[in-house]
Amino acid sequence: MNDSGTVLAVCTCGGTLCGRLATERIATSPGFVSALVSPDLCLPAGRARAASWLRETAAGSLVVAACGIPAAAHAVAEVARVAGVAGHRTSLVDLREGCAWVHPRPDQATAKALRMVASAAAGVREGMPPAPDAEVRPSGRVLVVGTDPGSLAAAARLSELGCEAVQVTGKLERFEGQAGEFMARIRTDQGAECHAVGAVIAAGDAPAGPPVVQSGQRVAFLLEGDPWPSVTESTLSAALHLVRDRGCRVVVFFRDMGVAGRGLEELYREARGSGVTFVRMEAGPPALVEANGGWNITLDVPGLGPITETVDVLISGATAALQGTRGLAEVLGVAPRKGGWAPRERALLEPVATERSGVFVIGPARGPYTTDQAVRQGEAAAMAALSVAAPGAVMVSARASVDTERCAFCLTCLRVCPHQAVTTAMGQTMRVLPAACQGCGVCAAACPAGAIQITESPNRRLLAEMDALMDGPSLGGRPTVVFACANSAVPALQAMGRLRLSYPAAVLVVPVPCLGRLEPVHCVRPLAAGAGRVLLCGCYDRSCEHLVGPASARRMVERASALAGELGLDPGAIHVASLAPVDWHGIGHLLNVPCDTEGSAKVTAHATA
Amino acid sequence: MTLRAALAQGQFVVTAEASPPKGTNVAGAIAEVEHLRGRVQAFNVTDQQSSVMRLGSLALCYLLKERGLEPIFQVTCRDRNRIALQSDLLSAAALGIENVLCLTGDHVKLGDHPQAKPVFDLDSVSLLRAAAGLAQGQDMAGKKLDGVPNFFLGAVVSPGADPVEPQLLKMEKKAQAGAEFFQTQAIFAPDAFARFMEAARPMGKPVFAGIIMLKSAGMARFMNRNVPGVHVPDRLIEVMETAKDRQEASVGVAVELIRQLRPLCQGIHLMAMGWDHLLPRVLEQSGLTG
Amino acid sequence: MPAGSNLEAVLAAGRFAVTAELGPPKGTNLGVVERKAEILRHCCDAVNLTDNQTAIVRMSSLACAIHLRRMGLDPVMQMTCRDRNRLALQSDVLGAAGAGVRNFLCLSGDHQQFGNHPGAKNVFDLDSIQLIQVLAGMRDTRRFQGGDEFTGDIPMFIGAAANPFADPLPYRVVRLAKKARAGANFIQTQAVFDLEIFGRWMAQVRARGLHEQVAIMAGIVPLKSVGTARYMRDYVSGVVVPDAIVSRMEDAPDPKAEGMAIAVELIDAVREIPGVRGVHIMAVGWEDVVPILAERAGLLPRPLI
Amino acid sequence: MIVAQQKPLEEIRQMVRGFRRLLVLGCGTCTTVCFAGGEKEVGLLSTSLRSVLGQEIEIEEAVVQRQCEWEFLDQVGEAVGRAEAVLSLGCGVGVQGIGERYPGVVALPGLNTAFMGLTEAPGIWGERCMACGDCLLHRTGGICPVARCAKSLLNGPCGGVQDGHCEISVDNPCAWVLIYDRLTQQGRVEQLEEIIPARDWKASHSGGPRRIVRPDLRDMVGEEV
Repeated sequence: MNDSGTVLAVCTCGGTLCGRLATERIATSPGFVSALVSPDLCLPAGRARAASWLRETAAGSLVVAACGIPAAAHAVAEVARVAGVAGHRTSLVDLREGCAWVHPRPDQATAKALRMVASAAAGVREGMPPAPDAEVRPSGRVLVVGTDPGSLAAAARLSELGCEAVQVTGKLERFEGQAGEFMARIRTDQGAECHAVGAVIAAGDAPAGPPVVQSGQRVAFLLEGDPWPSVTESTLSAALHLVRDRGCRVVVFFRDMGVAGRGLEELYREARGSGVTFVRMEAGPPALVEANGGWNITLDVPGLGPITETVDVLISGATAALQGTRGLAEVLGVAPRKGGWAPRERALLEPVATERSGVFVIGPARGPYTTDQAVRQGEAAAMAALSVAAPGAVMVSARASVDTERCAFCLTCLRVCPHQAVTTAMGQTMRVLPAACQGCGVCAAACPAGAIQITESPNRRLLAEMDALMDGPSLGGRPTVVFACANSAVPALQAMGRLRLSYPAAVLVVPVPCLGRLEPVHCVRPLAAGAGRVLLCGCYDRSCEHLVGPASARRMVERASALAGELGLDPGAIHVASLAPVDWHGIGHLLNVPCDTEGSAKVTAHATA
Repeated sequence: MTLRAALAQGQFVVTAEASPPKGTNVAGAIAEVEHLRGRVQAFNVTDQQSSVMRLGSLALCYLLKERGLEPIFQVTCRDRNRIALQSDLLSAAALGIENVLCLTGDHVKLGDHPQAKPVFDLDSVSLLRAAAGLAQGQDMAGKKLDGVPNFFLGAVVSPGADPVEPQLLKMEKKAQAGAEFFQTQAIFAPDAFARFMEAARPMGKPVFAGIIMLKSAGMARFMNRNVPGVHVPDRLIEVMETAKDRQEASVGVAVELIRQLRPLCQGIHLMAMGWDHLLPRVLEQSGLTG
Repeated sequence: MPAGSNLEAVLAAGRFAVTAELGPPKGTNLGVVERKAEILRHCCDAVNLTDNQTAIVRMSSLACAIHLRRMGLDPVMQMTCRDRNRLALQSDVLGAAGAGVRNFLCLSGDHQQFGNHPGAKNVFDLDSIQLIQVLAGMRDTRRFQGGDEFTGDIPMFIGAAANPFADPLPYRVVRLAKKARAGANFIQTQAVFDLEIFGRWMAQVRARGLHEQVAIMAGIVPLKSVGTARYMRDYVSGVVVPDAIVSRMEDAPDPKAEGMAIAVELIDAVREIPGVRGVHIMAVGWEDVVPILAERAGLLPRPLI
Repeated sequence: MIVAQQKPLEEIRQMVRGFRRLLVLGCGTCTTVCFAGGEKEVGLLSTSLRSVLGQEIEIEEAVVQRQCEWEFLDQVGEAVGRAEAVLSLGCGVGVQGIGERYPGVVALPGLNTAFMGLTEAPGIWGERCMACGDCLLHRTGGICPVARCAKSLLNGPCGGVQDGHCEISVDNPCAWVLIYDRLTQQGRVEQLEEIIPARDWKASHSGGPRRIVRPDLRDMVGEEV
């Protein structure tokens, strides 16, 4: 490795940052062998100057302090590539949206910027080279489980696209591997057959679709229990469709609509606007009486007394339809281990995608559906499946690696991985399947031997960055450390930055791929170093792309809090908060609560809905 | 006069061992003790010595007590946990037995039930402390007793052990835990014993030097090989080897040792090794009778 | 060869036997033992001396048994495996037998966690069945467990406990059979309150012919208060107290009297069950009640054999 | 696997008090798998100790594959050399291994070694074997009454069974109920009629510290023990 130390490039954003930050002082941060101040790192000329400077310094690692827009990241990557500095030895500090634009006092903003730069410098020294890219050779075949209209549509579309659809009616017994390279075993009347496929589209084997609805009929949807996100989505679509296109009258009985996901609230508003009636079941489920081929639905509404709706068609099949797919979900490894199918509401997933890359769920497996919807979903799934299953070699970069020397073979990673991405290769070592791994870091956090490293956030780098961040010039208050989930809190913070909404400079942000990445040490160390509060900001349970992130964070925080108590630190100083990616309001509220008020313990963010 | 009173008056005391039978026939054991009535202050009733299963120490103590003899109830930690040990101690006190000698006990491997599970819930020091606690009116759980024992607690020490420092440390611990007298392992080297006593004297506890009847040169050599802390000097082995009458020689050796040890300590503890009939002669010749 | 105990003689004579329990004091006060023994002297055939019952340190059953023997009563020396290994157990048996004790009851013993020395190391070198075997070996083959032979006789009347009410129920009679096979002569059962379960168990006992191999004595616990009844029902493992009995205690104006009435009814009832050859009254600190129960149940006077 | 649990922090704090340079040494085998002494626990404990002890003490961290082998302990020789004391997060064997390999350094136990057991469910470990040296699982339906009965009874359950659980702890099923059920299921319930005589505890720890010598293997490595 070419290592003549670490260098620093500071971008003043055309000089606009100079008034808000003492950029020269930042450029003379200790620990760098050379520094460059540039007004235009994101422009070709600036990039070229930076690259030649970097070459001259012959530095081994590079810290760039610039802004939070994607162009900045591209600029850093290109400069480093041209100058021959490895990607894992570079670090980008968001001085603009993450500092200058959110901290109005220049002295405090500068103090914080100095800490951020120092933290990045500590981090690049602990950068870990990624595991080599792996090659995946998809077979060009897609398994389609189901015979409903959606499955047929998916199979047809796949054929058109030049992919082979393997449509099965038997029982899926085993399913393993990663996107592009799955192996599926199907049990049929004739025996078992195995298929190597690149993706799977599962519609499930629900016995029948929901009742056929005639134009002009009165229809009720009954959404019992927790809202299943896909149920919400398909119910809303179906209701809208029935009202708008079929002239039906539709009532949706619900307990909680759960419309925090992307587009769901809009859909909800549209449905309401189009005349769909929504009735909240506050005092338990309604009484159902069959009458004249239809149903009388009586619901007790607090404050109103009982109301009765008479309908022709009652659709409460959500749960029933899913029963039939329960086993399938388990085999596919996509459902939560309890409660049936339930592909949960994850805002960042495509409508038919699941948390397991290469596995798509459509039609009956998602809840009540209409034929139109099923067909649309089937076609969408076919398109999505094509992206991972199309024949030809694909290079996949590994997001996690296992140090087999350290691995104690305790199988914890295998048990906790939400993406089924960990396997025991030949029973000899643990292996992370690169195309299945989503880089959440849940396994890395759980591994007692510290044998699993997430390329993006290796243990030592994370700790080094945290420690450096906790050390430095005064920020005008006791620090609050915020672990920000890349899927929710990071975008929300960026939104705050873009909107120039301020929060205290003593808020120190540590981005993580998922809250599931965190361990007790991450919470306790900042407290021990003087932080007043540690805040873990991530997704809602139902929205977590990695399913278990918030839940495992809450469990972990229990232990961390107990430990903090033992250490004489404030056991009530660690909190987990959930928010939606666009919820700048919610995160702003969280960050602007001073860390030493009682109320901080009770604060939780709210979804924009 | 009891052992405790005799020591309080500064008398030089003599104790001897009584071995319970292997079976329920106690006549022999009692006869042996009766033989020494009036010559010996108190009798140590051994608790399954060398881990050989025998009639219980408590029962024989009781039988001696009934006959007006003074027993020293030996208790080991090998076979009983703290519940049984405290229970037995209470029983002893209820039956009028006050002298208790607390020992750790030999390992079961050395005896005739090597398959048994050794207990060792307590050790000699914690047993002494437990007994002392009972004498203060509470059991190990801190619960008050209905009727409080009045124990005179003893312990053992091995002055010939090499190194001797750990022995002294443990002796100190035992004294702190409640031991009011000490009986020693067999002594054959008065010089070493004198040095030991110098170190032990500040503890202010009476020490009875152990005298074992040497029965043959073979026994002496066996002890030298197998009994830690016992070393029979070559001179005494030679005396035994060349003796025409071994019993006579054995008495001679014991008497010689007693004479040498008497100025150094507060009493002697006789271990007859089956030659009980010789003890009266030993006591007479060393001027300890009456 | 008969062991020569009074209890053995009463049973051998075909009389319905009565034993009672005496808890030694938590201290050295022998007077307590004497007082309780005098209460029991004429109303039972033998007196059980408990061995640090519920793992609470008390005077030993050995000392008390010897003392009772000296008082002219027939003691049953209880021995548990919790606190003593095979050396101590055999040694205690020799000591007791040497002093004329003839009845020995072999128990596993309550776990120390329930007593006042929960930190004690438990022993359990033997279990109750193995202890019966060891004692029977000394009695019948003149061998100690270690294998050594000895001369002379150690007469013993060996007892054991049985619990017809604890899980797994079908196994309970198997365990009794093992105890009989190991050499037990008499059995004292856990407290009987539920006559139905007890009756079923006795039927199994008879089906295996075990009642002819061992003398079965039903355990009777007189309830002193409503609290005792509830406590026995809710907290004592292996005891089944039907709700009906608890209700009777609750509704009674004088619970003590009701407790005695229930005990007498239970004695009457078990007496009618074929194969039950006696009762064992466990009055746990309420020894005064034993003569009253014996009297009311028509068990007095006790035979002189 | 050997299952262990970290000692309370306060106890550890008292233990390391007065030492200025401490090595916290994890073990990469059993105690890693039971989440007591792997790299992560080493890191967390070190962080905690630094936090409560502050500048008083300098703490280094390391993990070896197994503390019960000298060859692995050799790999941390330098770190041990820098330390006044080594806080072992291995089992009791590991602590003693360190002591034997490096007699000059104070070896301290950071864990309470609990038992030999298995993972019953994530986060739950249960005792299965007491290493009594004379296995009788073939006579008890494959369930060990020595390890799993509070009284190690060999001939059936005591009276303290409540709803199939041991009266000592409702968390523990009665070993003899398990044995009964297993043998019933296997149709071998008649095995329970067999009286297991007083056993020989010599093979257990009751016979003193144990040692196994295999002459064939000893000759193989050509060393005298």
